Amino acid sequence: MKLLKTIRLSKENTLGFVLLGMFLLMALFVPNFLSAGNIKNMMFQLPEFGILSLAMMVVIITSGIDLSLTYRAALSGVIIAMALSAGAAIPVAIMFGLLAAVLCGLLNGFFIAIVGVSPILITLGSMILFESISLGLTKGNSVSGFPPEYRVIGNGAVGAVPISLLIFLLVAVITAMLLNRTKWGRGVYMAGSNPVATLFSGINTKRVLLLVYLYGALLTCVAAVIMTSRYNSARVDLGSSYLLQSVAAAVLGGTNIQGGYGKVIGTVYAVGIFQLISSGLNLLGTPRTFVSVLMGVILILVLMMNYYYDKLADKKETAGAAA
Amino acid sequence: SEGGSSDGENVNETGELTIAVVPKLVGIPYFNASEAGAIKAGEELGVNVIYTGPTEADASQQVSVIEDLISRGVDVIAVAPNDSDSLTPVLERAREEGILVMDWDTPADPNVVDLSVNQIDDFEFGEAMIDKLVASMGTEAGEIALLTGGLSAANLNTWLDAVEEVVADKYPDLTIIQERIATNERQQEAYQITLDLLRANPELKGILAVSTPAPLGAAQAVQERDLQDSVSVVGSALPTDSGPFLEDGSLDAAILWNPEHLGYLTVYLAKELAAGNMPQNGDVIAGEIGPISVDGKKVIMGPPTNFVADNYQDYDF
Amino acid sequence: MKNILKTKELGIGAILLLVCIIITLINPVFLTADNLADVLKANAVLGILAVGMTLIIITGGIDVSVAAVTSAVAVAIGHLMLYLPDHPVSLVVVFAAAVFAGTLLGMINGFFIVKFSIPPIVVTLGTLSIISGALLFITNGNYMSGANFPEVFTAFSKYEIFGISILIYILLFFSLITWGILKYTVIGRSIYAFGGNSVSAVRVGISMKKVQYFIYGYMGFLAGIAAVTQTAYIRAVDPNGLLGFELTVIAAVVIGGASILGGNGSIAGTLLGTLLLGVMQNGLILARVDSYWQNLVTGTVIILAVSYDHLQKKRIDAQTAQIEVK
Amino acid sequence: MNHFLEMRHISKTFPGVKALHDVQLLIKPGEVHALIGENGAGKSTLMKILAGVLQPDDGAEIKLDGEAAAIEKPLDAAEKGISIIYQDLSLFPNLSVAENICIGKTFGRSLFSRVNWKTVRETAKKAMAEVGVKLDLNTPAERLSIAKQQMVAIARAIAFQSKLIVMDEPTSALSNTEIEMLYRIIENLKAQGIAIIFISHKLNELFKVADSFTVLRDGNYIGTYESSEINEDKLIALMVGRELVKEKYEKHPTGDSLLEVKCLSKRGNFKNVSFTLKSGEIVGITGLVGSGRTELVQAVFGLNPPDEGEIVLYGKPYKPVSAEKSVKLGIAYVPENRQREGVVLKQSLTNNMTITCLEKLKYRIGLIDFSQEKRLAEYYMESLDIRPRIPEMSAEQLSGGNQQKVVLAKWMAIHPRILIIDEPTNGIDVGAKSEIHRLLRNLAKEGMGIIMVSSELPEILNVSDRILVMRHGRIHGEFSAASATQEMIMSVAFKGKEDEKAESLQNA
Ligand SMILES: Nc1ncnc2c1ncn2[C@@H]1O[C@H](COP(=O)(O)OP(=O)(O)OP(=O)(O)O)[C@@H](O)[C@H]1O
Ligand SMILES: Nc1ncnc2c1ncn2[C@@H]1O[C@H](COP(=O)(O)OP(=O)(O)OP(=O)(O)O)[C@@H](O)[C@H]1O
Ligand SMILES: [Mg+2]
Ligand SMILES: [Mg+2]
Repeated sequence: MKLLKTIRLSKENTLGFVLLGMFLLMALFVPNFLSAGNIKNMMFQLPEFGILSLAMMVVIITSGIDLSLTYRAALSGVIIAMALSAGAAIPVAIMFGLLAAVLCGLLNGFFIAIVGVSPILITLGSMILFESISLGLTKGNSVSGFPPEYRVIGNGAVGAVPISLLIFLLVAVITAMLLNRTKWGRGVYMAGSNPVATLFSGINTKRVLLLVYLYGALLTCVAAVIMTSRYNSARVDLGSSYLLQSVAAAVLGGTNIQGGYGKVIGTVYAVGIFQLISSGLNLLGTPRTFVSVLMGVILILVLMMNYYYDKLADKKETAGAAA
Repeated sequence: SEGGSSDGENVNETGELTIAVVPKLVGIPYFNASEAGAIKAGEELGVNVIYTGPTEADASQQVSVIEDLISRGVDVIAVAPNDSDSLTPVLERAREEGILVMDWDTPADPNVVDLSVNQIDDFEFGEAMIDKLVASMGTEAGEIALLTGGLSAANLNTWLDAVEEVVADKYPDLTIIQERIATNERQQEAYQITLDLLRANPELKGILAVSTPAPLGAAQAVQERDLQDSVSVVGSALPTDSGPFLEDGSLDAAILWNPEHLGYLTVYLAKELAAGNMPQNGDVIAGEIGPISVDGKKVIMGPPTNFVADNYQDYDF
Repeated sequence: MKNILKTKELGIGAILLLVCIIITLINPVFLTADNLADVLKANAVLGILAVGMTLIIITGGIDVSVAAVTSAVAVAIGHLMLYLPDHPVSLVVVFAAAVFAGTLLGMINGFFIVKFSIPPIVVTLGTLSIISGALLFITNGNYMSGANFPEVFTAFSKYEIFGISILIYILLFFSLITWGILKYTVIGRSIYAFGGNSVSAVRVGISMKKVQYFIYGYMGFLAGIAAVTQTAYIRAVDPNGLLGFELTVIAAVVIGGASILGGNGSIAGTLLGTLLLGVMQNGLILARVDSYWQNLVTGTVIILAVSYDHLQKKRIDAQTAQIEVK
Repeated sequence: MNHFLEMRHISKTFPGVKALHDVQLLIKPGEVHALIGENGAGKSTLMKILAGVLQPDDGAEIKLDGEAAAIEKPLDAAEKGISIIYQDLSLFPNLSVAENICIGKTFGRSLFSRVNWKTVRETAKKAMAEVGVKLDLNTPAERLSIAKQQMVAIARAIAFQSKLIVMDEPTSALSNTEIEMLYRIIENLKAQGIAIIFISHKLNELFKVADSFTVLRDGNYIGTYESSEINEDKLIALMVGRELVKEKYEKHPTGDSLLEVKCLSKRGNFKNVSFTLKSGEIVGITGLVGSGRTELVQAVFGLNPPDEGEIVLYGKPYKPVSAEKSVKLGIAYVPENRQREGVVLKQSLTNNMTITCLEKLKYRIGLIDFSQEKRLAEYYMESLDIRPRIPEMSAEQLSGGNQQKVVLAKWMAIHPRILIIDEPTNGIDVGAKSEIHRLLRNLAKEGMGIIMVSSELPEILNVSDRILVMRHGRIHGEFSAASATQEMIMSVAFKGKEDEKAESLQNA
């Protein structure tokens, strides 16, 4: 039984193999896939989406969902951009952006953690609210005019590795550490599975949840910095197309939509898979609309695979126990 | 259609000139029409045209699309920016890789393009629309409403800025109610909102709607309320879609250029640019496009066309 | 006890009333019959979809593909109508085709949810991605103007009974039917049972599979009806017209008091939720709120409404949990 | 041999566990048959097979009225007149009492058939009348006390016109009067020729109702006995496979006062409650279900802040505002609803056991040290004998007794000075029960102060030093364990009047 357990692949490992397989397939069949340009593109494109997906994952682990994610990132980006174009120093501008993100996080956190309203409802409202604030502040125009040093964050590289990718990796490692190896992280998983029993164990579940939304706010601010720097501007719909994609990445990565389970590495793999599909198909000249179709297919296929895999493993174990 | 893109071959191997035309988004009638023009130009001029763009009018997706095009090693990239600033870094990169960069439909940062193809002069366009509206209303006083596709669409905002400026200077007795009203690029929302507007503002005399679905929705509301005679609607719409509304006067005029021509012109100029030829003022482009005006790097296709009840049938886009 | 049960809808009803009063004070036009009919008509599609979504949310599921399915069906019947003669039977054909196509797509969702026990949100995220991508790929986003639809369809879309649009009757009809299903059929009660305690539901012999096929199929069916309604409302087909609409549909249901965790929800509540959203949109224009800040109001109202509703329920729960102290 | 039900050669294998191994169960019509065994012996699994919820391994043989019967899905069982009242009651919290009674069979076969609300209400009314409790049929089940929910579950079985009703631990949430009431109902059913399978861990009660016993141990069939030919001690020996030594409780000296509660009140919960707890003392709180005991101890633990009154903790005034604060001050609370409030079912045993003491497991830079954590988990699994001893296993795979030990382990890990434990042995088998009792006594001996809420009088009398009896939110009596008897406690709990009994049931 123990042996079987070690042989049995975790969801995350399966996904890792899918990622690897797709990479090999694309390397073989997609022209220019291994070109320096394409590799570079993928490394530059992945971080912002990756960070947003991790932020979404943390919320999903608590059995919530954050529909305000991308609009919060946009608002934070708009604030940073406005501060920068008003001549603020880069760290000061980022602090303003962080402050905005944290205030948004507090708003969500207050109603979700303290008042106790369900996350989907509150973030649905705050999504509309944040969008409106960005819109009102910018009158719909994009805000730009950054010092050149600021653009280094999203466009610069250390050797061949983009700074933004390093930031993403750092965020991933820190998130994994926080989730796995701190009291808060344990609280996130426990409260995600059973908030009552967790509260009864002396964990301040309200604080845990509030911190989840604040941490999400922090991550969106990081993503906002990378995006505004990379795109050299900020506007109300900055990154808005990442909203449902980030949910998809988190669940493809094995995060349980009912809460209580989810691993950073799984989400990272999932983000990688989405990046491969997007870049590979673009290189092939496939119409963009088809990329969306394929992402849907992959999402369902991988979960079907998990289903058959679980069944198979159960059968093996049952057979093992009967013997 | 296949989004106009070429097959999966490595574009460099064909030896042909490859021109990438990137719209703000794929899958809306306006950009479908320009696609048709671009593809047609590609066939006629013997160049390889890739027409691809994001599925949503999202600046970050558009950047990814261009980055991938750089990887594919195209020769020219012509882009209609969703947000000009956000494209600056990636367009700079394209130029570093030796790719010629153009904008079309909506200007990008002038410092990073080799050529800018404009359908029209923005101020002139705004002025043409408000003049037409005032003419249809038959009065220079009263309430008007401005509908827009989206509050954050840069080119729509430029036009409406022009409209507001002209109103302030030329028609001081016009009152614009409620600033700009967003319709989310959807006919249904324009329709619904116009119904509400008509309800809330019985004195409303005119509606100026920019973005292609907005005038249709506004006209539909006017049609439903049978207000063709008391409320004028003018906007930027495609003639074929506008037909039914132009017929009964619920839409007084649609003002637009020919997007197919714009697509054609973009590819044409891209080919010339790649051959090292900058266009000259007054050049007449093959086909029906007519003379263009050129000011430095900036090319203007020509004046807009007014589509009205009498002439809309002459157009097929 | 009965009062307590009713309060579920009362909370949202009170908010709706408050919003209506405020709007009327700012602009009395709001309260005219014509305007109210406009609001209803404009939100018929939202209402129909929200009614279907209510069943799914009662079971604890969710369907984020509704808008895509509706658009797909709308495109399908749009094309179909180009070939249909101008005869009343065409109308029947359109409805039949729409509900067939919708139900089929809904059943596909049901299939993956039932057969592979993939959580509904994941399946429908996938089908959303697939259907909307494919739709854009096929149609290239091109509008279809209603000018080419059979005359009978145009007549239908303009048809009024007692001065009220047929579209409103369609909404009311299917709300009533769905209410009836929920209240008076075994499947309706099974939907509640499933949402309340799915393990027990299996134990008392309710087939989870059938229930899930039914709700997702029925959602598809209503998406078909919604597609016809939408096409009749704008007298055109816009493949992109409902992009992102699923969130509004879900909002209407949950604002209407359905618990996203399942077990609770009602057609009356959902209709009130739909109305609140519709009235807000109408009211913001009537009240001439600055466009840039309109959503600030909408967002704030949603947050306050759901919080108020939540606190209200919590208070009632706390009261009923009290024990008698002597 | 005219058995109503014959189950033979029943085996059931789960991934990693062989839950049943060639088990048999024979039931005569109209008898009350007790099915007993330790936690995890396989009782519930056997019943789930009977109900068609689980399928047995190959080779199983099930006969009803002497004919082979295929029970492939729950509806099959219902059609054949078999009803199961599960441990968790299987009610629908959002549905009304009437519907809860009628859902399933009474509603009709086809999913699209019409629900006749009149029939539903009449059937429900009739069934409730047979149970003998009056309830508003429109109340949603979630608003009922556990006792009433139990009655609804029984009414459902009656409404199904069952020939065999299985009751899986029906008495675990009931107080003594309610249990008496249940026995009366059972007698009634028996008189109508309905057979009953009764699962319980309370052996002494079983002798009052059961005609015969089937004993399971570790998934194996041990034997079937008539109640006349066996006694409690023998049964225990058969169940656990060894003789249990009954320990006599020895009183030991108590120390300083740990906790003083003075005139504590909370609207709608409890009023003017005062008591003290000394180190080394076990204070038992008993009373009827719904008398406010849980609310009281939750108030002390900080989960249910009181309106008025004072608490003195370790000699200092104390305001119980949150569980977090109480835990920091060394108070532990084992809640009554284990699965909902005690363990986190989907998480690993390790996570469950170390959640209270993660600060202690920090490694250099403030991160949790996994190896230390593992050692801690293994230590407590060992010392409390939690089985199976796999720390990575998720808590839902454990039996109730082991789950309770996991909850205890999580509190042992913080070395609390005060332990509050609510219904400590609810649904726990005799073996585990005596282990838990021994553990509680040992903890007290080491100086811990323990507040134990329990509805089980033998437990209260055996384990506590002092006994408080609550009624309607007030403490109405205090006894020393040495001098108290069941009768004395009952009379305080009920005020000794028959009409009050009925009233309290109506309002519980
Ligand atoms: N779904 C399952 N998957 C794996 N193992 C299971 C499952 N259900 C039960 N088991 C295991 O089967 C064995 C028998 O469990 P069962 O619930 O029948 O015991 P029980 O006699 O009812 O115990 P209790 O008195 O605690 O209710 C246990 O070891 C349990 O862990
Ligand atoms: N079926 C139920 N589901 C959820 N909560 C319940 C249920 N029944 C009762 N409660 C809650 O439990 C609390 C009191 O119920 P209970 O009857 O257990 O009182 P108690 O005095 O704590 O009883 P005991 O002393 O036996 O624990 C109340 O808060 C009540 O709302
Ligand atoms: Mg059991
Ligand atoms: Mg209790």
